[in-house]
Amino acid sequence: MKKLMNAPDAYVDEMLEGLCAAHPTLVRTGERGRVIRDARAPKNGKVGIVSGGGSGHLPLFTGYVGRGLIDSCAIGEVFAGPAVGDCVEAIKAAEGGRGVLRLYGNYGGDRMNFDLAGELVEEEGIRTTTVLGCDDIASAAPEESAKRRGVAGLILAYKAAGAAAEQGADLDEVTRVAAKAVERMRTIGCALYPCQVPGAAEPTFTIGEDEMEMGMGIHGEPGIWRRTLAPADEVADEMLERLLADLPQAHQERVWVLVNSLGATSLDELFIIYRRVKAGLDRRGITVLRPLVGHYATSMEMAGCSLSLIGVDDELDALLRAPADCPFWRNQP
Amino acid sequence: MKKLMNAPDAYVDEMLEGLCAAHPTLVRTGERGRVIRDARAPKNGKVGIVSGGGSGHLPLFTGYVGRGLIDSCAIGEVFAGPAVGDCVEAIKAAEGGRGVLRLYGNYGGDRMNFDLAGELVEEEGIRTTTVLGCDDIASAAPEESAKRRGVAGLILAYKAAGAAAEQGADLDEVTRVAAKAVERMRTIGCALYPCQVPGAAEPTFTIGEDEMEMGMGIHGEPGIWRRTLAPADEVADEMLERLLADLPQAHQERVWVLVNSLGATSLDELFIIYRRVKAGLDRRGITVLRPLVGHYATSMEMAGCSLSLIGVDDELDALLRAPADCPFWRNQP
Amino acid sequence: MSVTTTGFAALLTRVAAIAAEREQELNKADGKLGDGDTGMTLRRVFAKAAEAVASPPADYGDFFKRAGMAASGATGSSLGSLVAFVFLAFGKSYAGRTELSAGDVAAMLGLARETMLARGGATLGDKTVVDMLAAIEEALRGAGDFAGMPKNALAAAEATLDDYRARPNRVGRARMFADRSVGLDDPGMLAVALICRDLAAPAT
Amino acid sequence: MSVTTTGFAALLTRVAAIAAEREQELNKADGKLGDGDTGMTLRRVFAKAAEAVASPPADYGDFFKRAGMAASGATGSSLGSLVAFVFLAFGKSYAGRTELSAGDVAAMLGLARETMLARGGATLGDKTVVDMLAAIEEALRGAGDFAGMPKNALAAAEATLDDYRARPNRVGRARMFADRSVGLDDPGMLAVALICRDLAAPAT
Ligand SMILES: Nc1ncnc2c1ncn2[C@@H]1O[C@H](COP(=O)(O)OP(=O)(O)O)[C@@H](O)[C@H]1O
Ligand SMILES: Nc1ncnc2c1ncn2[C@@H]1O[C@H](COP(=O)(O)OP(=O)(O)O)[C@@H](O)[C@H]1O
Ligand SMILES: [Mg+2]
Ligand SMILES: [Mg+2]
Ligand SMILES: [Mg+2]
Ligand SMILES: [Mg+2]
Repeated sequence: MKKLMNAPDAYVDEMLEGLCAAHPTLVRTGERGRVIRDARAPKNGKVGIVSGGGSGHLPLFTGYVGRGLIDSCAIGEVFAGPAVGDCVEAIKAAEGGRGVLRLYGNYGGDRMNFDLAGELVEEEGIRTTTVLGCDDIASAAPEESAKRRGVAGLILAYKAAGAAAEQGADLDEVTRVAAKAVERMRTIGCALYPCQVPGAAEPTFTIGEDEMEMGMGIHGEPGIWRRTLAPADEVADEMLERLLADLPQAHQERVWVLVNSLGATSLDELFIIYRRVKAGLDRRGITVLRPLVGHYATSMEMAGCSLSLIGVDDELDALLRAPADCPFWRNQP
Repeated sequence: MKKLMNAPDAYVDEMLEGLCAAHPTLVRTGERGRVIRDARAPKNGKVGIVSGGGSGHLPLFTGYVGRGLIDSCAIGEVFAGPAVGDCVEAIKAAEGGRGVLRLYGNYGGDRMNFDLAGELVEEEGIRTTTVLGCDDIASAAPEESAKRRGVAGLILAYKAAGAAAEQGADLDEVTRVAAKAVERMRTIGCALYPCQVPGAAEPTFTIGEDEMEMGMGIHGEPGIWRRTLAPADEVADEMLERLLADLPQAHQERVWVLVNSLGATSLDELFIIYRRVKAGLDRRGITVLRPLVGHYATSMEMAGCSLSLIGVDDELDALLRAPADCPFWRNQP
Repeated sequence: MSVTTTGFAALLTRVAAIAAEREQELNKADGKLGDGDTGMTLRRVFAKAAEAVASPPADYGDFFKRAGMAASGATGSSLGSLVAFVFLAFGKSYAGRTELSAGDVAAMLGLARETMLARGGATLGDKTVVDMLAAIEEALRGAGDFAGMPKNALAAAEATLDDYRARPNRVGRARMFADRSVGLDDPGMLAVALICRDLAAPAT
Repeated sequence: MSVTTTGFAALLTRVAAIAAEREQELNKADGKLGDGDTGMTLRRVFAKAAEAVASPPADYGDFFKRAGMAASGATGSSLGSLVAFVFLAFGKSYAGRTELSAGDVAAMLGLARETMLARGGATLGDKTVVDMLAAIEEALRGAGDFAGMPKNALAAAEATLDDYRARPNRVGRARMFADRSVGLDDPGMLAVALICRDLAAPAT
């Protein structure tokens, strides 16, 4: 797979250098330059929110560092978790004296490193809590929902928790809001073409010229089925049905919808999918409060899309609408 | 090439349906539903700005319909110009009593249809002017720069002219601003993988598994050279050199930079390119006032990127910074 | 000898069928120089135009206006738009007429030429569809009946193709690499020649 | 019989070389169950760790802390992180020591096991690298000198691989399709077995 890149080992650092050069509100820090913090962080008297994970998912994670969202990120190699030392520095960058929420996707490496980092900073008197994004319904059965991987829906948890922190909530309250957002969030992805990790000899997975995979994860984790490419409407219907079968009925009254490109898939296709999803929700009497359609959490040049639903109440809806400003998401005041 | 779509003939209409469902400020109108206007247009007493062209370039053109940008668009099939009737309706949708600027890319079909439409509305007493985007330096020699095709740089002309119109300028003034922006804008693209028009049996062009093409147009128009894929830094250097060789020295003091994905190319890669472009401009003592890095004008799932420079003075810089709000670009007030 | 709009509608249906059959060949010719859509464009334009006058109004003004509006809605490509503009120009010129005679044909071709030059901005000799229409106009000027037309038009068309093949394209996408266009037929010219060939074929 | 940090540094260099040689094989094993990066992870982790102690400090506390910090900066993958955590735990436990004897080995493996279980959240029997370390710990318990260790460790490792092959994976990515993991070696277990094999080889 062809990419516009230089040496594979320089990929992440050059990307971060360009990202921060293009977005002056992002500051690159940390011993290895793998920590990105908001230029205004830490904000005194505000609960901090730290996130992070492997590279290759832009705008996630770094693109959501900003006012009313997250304060800092620890970044690993492509598709590999961040190092402990970077997690420690990212937490410190977010600490404004009221503690830090660690809010990131549920992956083994990420968890081990953020957990150890949490213990290390605790010794220095920084209080931390953890909420894990685990919205990918294809990655574990409903009974094991805590084992699910975190995918695109994480950004809605950033938004809700970020707004609460910005409004002055304390660490427990910010943590409660993040957990509530995660609990009401469901995502499913489908893939058409793979991506390739810089330096790897082969794409992350292979998929036949006329095939697609339903439920595939953002690193190419196997999904629910692999079959001949179906029309967009069928794909949209199945994704929506699977999400609604998983989301408790009580959270199906009003939703925010996120139709996300995995990378190569065009806005054209996303809108064709959204059109059908909207019709399906309308038919079921579910109110779409606000749709987000675009590139929010990608896997480099992977083709496909993910659909996320979050069932909101007045509190969550207000937090999601609250002002925010980061390189890839801006709500107006 | 696999896509998430239904019947090819429904591609454009379903895309527009989803687009407008997701973005309530966009209203779909016109006899065939191929006109998109801002919900607040026409604005009484404001000069209107109309654009349009073929589908397949989202966010261009429809994504820039909004306050401080363009008022309406006429949309054709994928990579084919809009029909005369739709151009007429789009012009009327933009007319707020002070005339309408027709601002679109320099392509034969688009021009013929917008020209005829201009004559038809003139009969109804609507005054119109024309400015054509012609920023693609690979599409004609400098002596024939008026024959060049319009590509990604068009959005900066939208922004400047849109701000002028919003500030109450008259038609001649808005036209002057648009022409000034176009005159100071240069773009070059390079492609790694092709895209495929829905319903076509083959991709728009073919390109070897280890090749790239410098200067390729947004429909796969042949460029300057086709060679083995080069490292990102070499590609960035050549693109920048070619643009600077073409842009008059007088406009090389301060620039806005646009690094645009042609579709499949990831933000990672765009930032790697931007990093090098920024270094090249710094080295030459050229000030980057603001960079835009992302998906602004695509060719569906084509892989590659384009680089645009616009040499600004205080007037253009202020207009580009002025408040604006459309689905895919928002400057804060 | 003259034709009513019913006869002309039948001709349009015939041309639409030819365009559909020749689609791939024309796309291929355009693919060498441009974006490979000339065949698709013409198939859609003529199909829409023929469909729009399937129950033809008697007046040629209405007839061509309807065909033109339908053609114009079918495509915004260069050639498609030019064809639509020609129909619309016919609509203005032939309003009030219910019959067209052989003597009108050269004048119609002349109006098509003028319309295309005015709208497209090309000049004669640029190696476009207009040069082809001009050559056929020349060949049919003064003809008294329809009978020999397809054959004469075809002869002129083939001579014109041969004539222009060695010359470079000077408009549209092909202009950008005029050198590579030497030795190739312009897709718009080729389209007209193929239509003439297929219209002439059964008469042979 | 005991080793100073110089000897341990040489062992690490040796393991780093083995990890580099076995990279593709391990990536392939992980590719069947996970994301295909186990080989790359271990190559990077051991290379960084070995490099960090190329001029070894005499104190094992400093020695392992340095190796652990370097390993931890090299990767955030599960196995890589676990290895780094083990080094860091060694650094705490062996601070002040300048020599390690054969009698320490089983205790070190025990500490590795505990650290990995505490940090990774798996339990014994889940078919992970921890089950492999536990089996080798068992085999080496009570050993009085280093001489027989590679051979004994290898025997235990191969028996353990055989033992677990027919069982399903219960953690990490492989958990999601536990059925498909039956019949396959866990890449983390395989990595340890291959290291034992290559360490034992010259001794045979
Ligand atoms: N400006 C023009 N004037 C006259 N004929 C033109 C012009 N532009 C294109 N053509 C004719 O149209 C043909 C191309 O048609 P088509 O492929 O449908 O259009 P497009 O270039 O928009 O894809 C050319 O071969 C040429 O004969
Ligand atoms: N939570 C865990 N506890 C113990 N061992 C684990 C755990 N997660 C992964 N492993 C071990 O690590 C191996 C995978 O390593 P690697 O491929 O480097 O990590 P990743 O899964 O992050 O890509 C597995 O085969 C398993 O032996
Ligand atoms: Mg064409
Ligand atoms: Mg075309
Ligand atoms: Mg792995
Ligand atoms: Mg991994």
